[in-house]
Amino acid sequence: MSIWAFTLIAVLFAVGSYLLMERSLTRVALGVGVIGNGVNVLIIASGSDAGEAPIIGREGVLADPLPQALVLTAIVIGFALLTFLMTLAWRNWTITGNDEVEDDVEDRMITRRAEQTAKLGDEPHPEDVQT
Amino acid sequence: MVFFAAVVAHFAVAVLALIGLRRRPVIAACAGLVVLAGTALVVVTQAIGATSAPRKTIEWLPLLGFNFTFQVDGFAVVMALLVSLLGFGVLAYSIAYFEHDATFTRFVGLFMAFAGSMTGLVLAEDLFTMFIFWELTSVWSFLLIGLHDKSEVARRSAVRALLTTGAGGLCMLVGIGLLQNQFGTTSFAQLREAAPTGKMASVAASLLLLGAFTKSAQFPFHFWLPGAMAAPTPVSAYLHSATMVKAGIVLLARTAPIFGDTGVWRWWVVLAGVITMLIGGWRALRETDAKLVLAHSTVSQLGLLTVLFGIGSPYATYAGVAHLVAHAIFKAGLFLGVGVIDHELGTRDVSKIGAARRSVPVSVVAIGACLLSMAGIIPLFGFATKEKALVALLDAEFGLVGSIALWGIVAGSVFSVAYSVRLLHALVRTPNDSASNDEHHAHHEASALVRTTLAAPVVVAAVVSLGFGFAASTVGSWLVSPSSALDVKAVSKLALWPGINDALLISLVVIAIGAVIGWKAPLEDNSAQQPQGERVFDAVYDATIAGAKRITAVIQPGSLPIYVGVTLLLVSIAPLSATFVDGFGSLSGLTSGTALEASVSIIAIVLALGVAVLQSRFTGAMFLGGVGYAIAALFALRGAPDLAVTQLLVETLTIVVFLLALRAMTRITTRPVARFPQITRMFIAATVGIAIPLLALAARDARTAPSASQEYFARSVDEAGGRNVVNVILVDFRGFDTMGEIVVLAIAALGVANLVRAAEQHRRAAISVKEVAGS
Amino acid sequence: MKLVVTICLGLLVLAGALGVARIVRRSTLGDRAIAFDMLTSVLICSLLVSAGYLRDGLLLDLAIVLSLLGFIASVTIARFIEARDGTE
Amino acid sequence: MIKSKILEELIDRWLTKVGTLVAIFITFRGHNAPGGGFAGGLILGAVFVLQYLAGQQPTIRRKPILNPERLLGLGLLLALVTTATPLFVGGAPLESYIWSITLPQIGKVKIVSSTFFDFGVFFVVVAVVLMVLTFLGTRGGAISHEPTDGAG
Amino acid sequence: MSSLVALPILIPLVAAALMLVVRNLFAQRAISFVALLSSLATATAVLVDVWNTGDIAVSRLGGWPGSFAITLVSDGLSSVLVVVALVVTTTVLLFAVGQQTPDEHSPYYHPVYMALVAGISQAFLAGDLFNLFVAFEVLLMASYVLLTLEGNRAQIRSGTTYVVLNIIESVVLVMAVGLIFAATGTVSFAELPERIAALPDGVRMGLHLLLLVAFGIKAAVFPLFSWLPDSYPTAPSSASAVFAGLLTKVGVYCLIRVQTLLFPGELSNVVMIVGVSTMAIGVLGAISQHDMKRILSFHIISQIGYMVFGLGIGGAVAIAATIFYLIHHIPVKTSLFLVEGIIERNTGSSSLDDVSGLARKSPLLAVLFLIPAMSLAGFPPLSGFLAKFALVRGGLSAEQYIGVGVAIVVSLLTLVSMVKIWVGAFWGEVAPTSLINSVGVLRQHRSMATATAILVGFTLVIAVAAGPLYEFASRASDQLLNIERYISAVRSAS
Amino acid sequence: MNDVFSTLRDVLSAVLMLSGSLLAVVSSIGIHRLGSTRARMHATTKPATLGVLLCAVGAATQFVDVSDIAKVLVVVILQLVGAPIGAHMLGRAVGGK
Repeated sequence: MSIWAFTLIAVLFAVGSYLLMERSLTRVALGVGVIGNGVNVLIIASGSDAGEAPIIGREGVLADPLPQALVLTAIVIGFALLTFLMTLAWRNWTITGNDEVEDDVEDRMITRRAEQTAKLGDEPHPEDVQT
Repeated sequence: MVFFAAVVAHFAVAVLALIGLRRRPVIAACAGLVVLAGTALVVVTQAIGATSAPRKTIEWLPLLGFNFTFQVDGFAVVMALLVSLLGFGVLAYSIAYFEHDATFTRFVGLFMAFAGSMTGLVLAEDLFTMFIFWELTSVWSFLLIGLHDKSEVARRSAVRALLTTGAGGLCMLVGIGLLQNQFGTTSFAQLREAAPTGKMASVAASLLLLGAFTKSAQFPFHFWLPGAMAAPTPVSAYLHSATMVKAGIVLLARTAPIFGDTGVWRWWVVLAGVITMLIGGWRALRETDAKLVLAHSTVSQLGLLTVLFGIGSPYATYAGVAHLVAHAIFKAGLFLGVGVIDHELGTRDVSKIGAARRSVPVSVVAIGACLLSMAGIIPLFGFATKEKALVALLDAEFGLVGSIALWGIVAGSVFSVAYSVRLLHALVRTPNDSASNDEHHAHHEASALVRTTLAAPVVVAAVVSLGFGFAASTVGSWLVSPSSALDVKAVSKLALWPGINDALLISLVVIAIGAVIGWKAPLEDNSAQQPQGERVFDAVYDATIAGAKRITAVIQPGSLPIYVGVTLLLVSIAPLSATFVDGFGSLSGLTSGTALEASVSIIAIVLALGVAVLQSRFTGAMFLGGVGYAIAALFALRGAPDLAVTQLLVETLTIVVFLLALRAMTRITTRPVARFPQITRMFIAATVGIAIPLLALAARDARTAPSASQEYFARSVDEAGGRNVVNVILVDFRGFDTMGEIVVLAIAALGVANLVRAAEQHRRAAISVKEVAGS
Repeated sequence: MKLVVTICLGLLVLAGALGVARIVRRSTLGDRAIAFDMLTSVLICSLLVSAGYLRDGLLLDLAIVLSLLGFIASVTIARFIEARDGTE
Repeated sequence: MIKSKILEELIDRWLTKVGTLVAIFITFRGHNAPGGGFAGGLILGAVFVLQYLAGQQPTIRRKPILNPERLLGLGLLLALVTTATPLFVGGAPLESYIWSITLPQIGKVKIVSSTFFDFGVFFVVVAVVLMVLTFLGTRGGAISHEPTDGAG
Repeated sequence: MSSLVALPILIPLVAAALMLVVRNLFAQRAISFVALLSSLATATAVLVDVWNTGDIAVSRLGGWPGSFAITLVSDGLSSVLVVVALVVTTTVLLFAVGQQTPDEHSPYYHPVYMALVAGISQAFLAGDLFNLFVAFEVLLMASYVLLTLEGNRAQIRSGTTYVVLNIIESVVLVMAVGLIFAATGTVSFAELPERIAALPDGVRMGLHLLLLVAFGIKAAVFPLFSWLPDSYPTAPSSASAVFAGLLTKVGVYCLIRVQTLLFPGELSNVVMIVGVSTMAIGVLGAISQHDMKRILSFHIISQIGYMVFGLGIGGAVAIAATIFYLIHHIPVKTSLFLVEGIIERNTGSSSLDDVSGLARKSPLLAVLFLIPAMSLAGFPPLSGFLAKFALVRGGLSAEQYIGVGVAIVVSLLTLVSMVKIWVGAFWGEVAPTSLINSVGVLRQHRSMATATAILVGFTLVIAVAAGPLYEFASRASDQLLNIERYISAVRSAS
Repeated sequence: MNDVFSTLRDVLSAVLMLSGSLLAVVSSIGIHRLGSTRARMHATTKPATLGVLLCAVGAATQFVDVSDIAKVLVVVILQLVGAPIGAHMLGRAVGGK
């Protein structure tokens, strides 16, 4: 693996991770795209040495075709995922007017209750008492 | 086999009652009566005919040693008879009791299921078999306590009972597991032979005790039993005085010979039993609800039984068996009697039940007899058994534990005399306000048949108590076989008049003191508050829920970015740990690469950073496309033209998809929402970015075996008919991957179509709503 | 011939770098689109040059695909600009 | 969207035709040189994208493709049938057979059964692109201008 | 037999493709049932064969010898899981059809559902790491669509969480597969064990951890489970039933493969700790909730913890217990979700605040809930008890007392939450707000009830037939631990 | 004869390629130096397209295989057809800015 591939993988993964932690779904989708590219480069760079295209009859050392086949599958699957994710973002926009992920309502409720009970000094929320 | 069929018959009736005969519960009840009587008959005939105890094993899960083993030994016979005969009485009684109650169907079904489980439990010759029926009785008891589920008290009590016994059951389960693990068996007989000793055995024994204590409502788990009185009277009479609570006692009786000498056992049992006896007795003196008085008295009597079986000497075992029988009879009579009064007067308040004398004199007399038996007054059966208990403890030589047991029982007996006398007092006293009773009486005109049916079992219980008292020696001889089934040496006899001895003197003193206390004890004490045990239970319950909420609130904040962050952090831990194990040696494997590769990589890096930095969504998509193009170039440079072509096409289509989705989103309202802290994000991103290429490098260095592609090269042209190995892999060698891949692609397209359709439909719905509102 | 190709590729890399600079620099979407367009041209050129030098037909396939896609990308961007401006 | 007649002609006459030819070519020779069903399908897809972006209904030989779902199903079926057929003749799923046929003028042609699988892939890819264009593009574009409330 | 192995994947896929062409709803239903039942028949045939002969059935795709091409491998564990999965999916389909809600009328429901089934079968049968990844993608993509089938606000929100985290899972998985290939030069299960064993410690550990994380996300173990309770409750109930019953189990299945075949016995302490904390955290989550679906969702996590714990203990006994647990849990959990679905269909809510008094309204429904609920809580003589006890024994014999202790406490808390549902929804006054009409809950939705009853009956069958089933599980577990056998079966099969 | 021919061919293609590359550089300078988006568009798309064409012809001279030359031809056609479409739409989108 060359130092360039190494750096490229590092940057793609870092940028991808960074974007994945966004609230905006579009940005998350961008993150998926970037990190997906990172994975593809990763597999090619670590899975085979550079060489000639693996077509029998060509001269020189042929590159390993298996990682290429794997990555090809991965690329197409990545496209499918990205397409669906973007449609999700679009649908989210038609509902809320933005593409940001909201927090889960029920979880928030539990958090709030937990905070309340903490304040009241271990008195449980009336709803939580067994009936 | 016949008795197994009998057990099954119970369940069959239960199913019948719950499903087939929902509209005709009385018929189901009659079927139940037949089954109960039949069971009693079967058990007796099996026991009489056989020279050795009949035994039956049904294999279930032999690999884990889960088998049903039943054995009809003497003790099992007595217990099974108690279960089915008392069941018969209570079920007969309930037909009248539930005359106008819609829950009768459910009652009959659950009752029969319970009776079947209980029969199975007492016939079990194997800890495991016992456990199965044990837990089943917990479930039926839960459902029966909550029979009138509209009452909150009933629901709460049911939950408390279930959770307490359930917790005990789980402890027991672990105990069984330990024993089985250690000794490879759960059979009582085989365990006795194995004579378990050592730490593991005492842990197992303690765990089994926890099970027994919760089931038999021993301190500190005594609280659930009085609460269970929320159930209808037949349920209380049967489950919570006569049978289910005896399950723990049965377990003690069965296991005492195994663990009696494992150190902790006797201490545990005696202390718990004595404390329970005293607490139960004390509370029985203070309650104003007659049923609760009885409930607490049950707790107290169970304490006595626990001590007797726990001490484990032959005499004590014999006395325990005898008192078990006596208690079952008089307590069932008492509960049913209180039920009669309740049915008659509409109240169970001890200060008011005196009025029952006039309306149901026969029942009241019968109740009185049962009370005397409970107090241990000659000539009732209770006297004989309690005497035997005292004698047994006086004889036993167990040092300090023995003395504690003895004086504990003496103190407990004082209480039992006292609360019995208190109830007697309540019955003979004329209440102050008879007016309200008359009024109640007026609209509660039960038919003669119903009244007779209700009274009959009470009278029978009283008569039996009396009859057994007079025939103590005969009954005593019957009990030899049961107790010797537990302990071969436990051979003794009962007598109505034992002669003057220490025990009798103690009894006399006890009766005297108890009678005075009981007669003086106030009937209108209204200091009733929620018992300590229940409060502790509720506090523990609430604290658990509150704690769980607090933990859940931290762990499940509902925010996607946080979930992603946690996941990514974990993803980076893997490669980093690998690097720390192997060191950074593989870094030396980095090559400098060609200039072309370098320039393409740099372009890709710059564009990728641009995606992160730029805020505009579409520009981001464009940059992403740029990154993709550059990577396509990289693929081309590395000898992957197929990949490069596909990458180019896919990246372009990706941009198009972004366009299609984003062109609508040009007007975006961004709300101020809590975001993930920037610095944390950067940290996580950097960790991932460093960790993963390091692992890739190490993985690449580690390769020793050749790639599977050799085979592909070798077979591609001749056998698969293609020169482009990548394509041959895709459509032939690994065509199935491609198959899956196009399926993924197809479903994604369907998903897109589906979401758009959904949007269209919602919009149409919104428009039509608007139109309706407008017109 | 090798020298010529090296010079050509050097020139093309220079052009590419300038294009990337234009894209990365704070600029309007339209400018970026133009630069993008130009970058594809540069890529096609380099592919053609290397293909000619190596006499490798495979690279020509890439060039075909790229020349088909190059303007799809710019058309896409154009449509986006229209959509955005249309709603504002 | 394209107002210019000449450009429309250009797209119709040249791009669509050349693009389709390239796509078919790439698909066919995939077994021996870079290409195959994926690349071919994506190229044809790209042509449709171009038609769509130019404001036209995606067409082949002036016939619009109205039901991409059906095409999707047929493509999948083709691939699946190729996969499953060997099972009926006692082979393993996906097992490939090579037939040599002598055609007049062209000479000996090797036909590999897995080529049909590749055609299936080709159709699926084309259909997917068309579906995205129809749904997210045309139909999605029609309702996306003002956000509706999610109720309903 | 080996020719039948691939059919549970191919038949549903063909059905899905056909249904894209045939858009008529009734035709779709018919095709779905025919496809599922015929898949079930073939899967059962394979199972019976594997059971009788004790062999491993191998299907070589493309007919290539050796292990360089893709193989489908049906050993004891795989074959039984495929059958269970098909039973569950078939009954759930019956439920969905009987539901009479618009979501099933979507022209995409049936094809996508079929693809989901195919993906699940493929995941169980894959004999190749990359093919496993593809199978995952198929089932995940299908689950994305099913989860957002109605496309309403709640589904989009929760769908987003689900999709994003599962995409991350896919990324991690494909990365792990790529790196494993980089390190070993193969992705076939039959070649990997030997080559992985030859790797240096650090690389082995890194790759192992990556796989654990990837499958851990799918299996929803602590601390990677958060997506599950946020997403399952909003899905259409027929979808969430399958998800709850099956999808996480696919993750567990993969973890079993990783721990027994690829990295046998390595990092078992980590796995055990994860298992124990998963069961504890999951159940704590469950008892804090106030909505049936959410309670049940958290229970999935908690129960997964049990299985992972068993896997962490390792050894034939514990793994047999884990397999048995897996088999028992799939129908139990699914039937609970189906019951919940019926409740929601009738009352319009799954919150315990809105639903009550159901036992009075529909005793049969109460029974249908009570049996799996008690099974989940580990009450004898139901299957859950056997599974739990088998695990406890495994833990005790491995002297994992802390784990066993936690398992017991968790069991009690499971009971607490099941009782909470029972008390809240089935007891009490009939809630005035509920939409239940006087006709009765089940009479209206006969096929929903039938489907649920079939599954509940299936759980009972598991309990009754526990003896032979457990024997099978323990044989499957021996098979799992005998790696050489697997390798030679794949390499040499014709 | 052959040698002369091949030298001539090499020279021809070298010239074509070099000028094509130079045009690419020119256009890349153009996008930096010119004032308005519109001007930049005009100034860059034309030389870039021409550059591609020159390179294509230059490369084509090196091939003997018909199919390879056909591929180059396809590139040329696509450039000729595509460039105006792209330029047109972009021009409209950018408008008068």
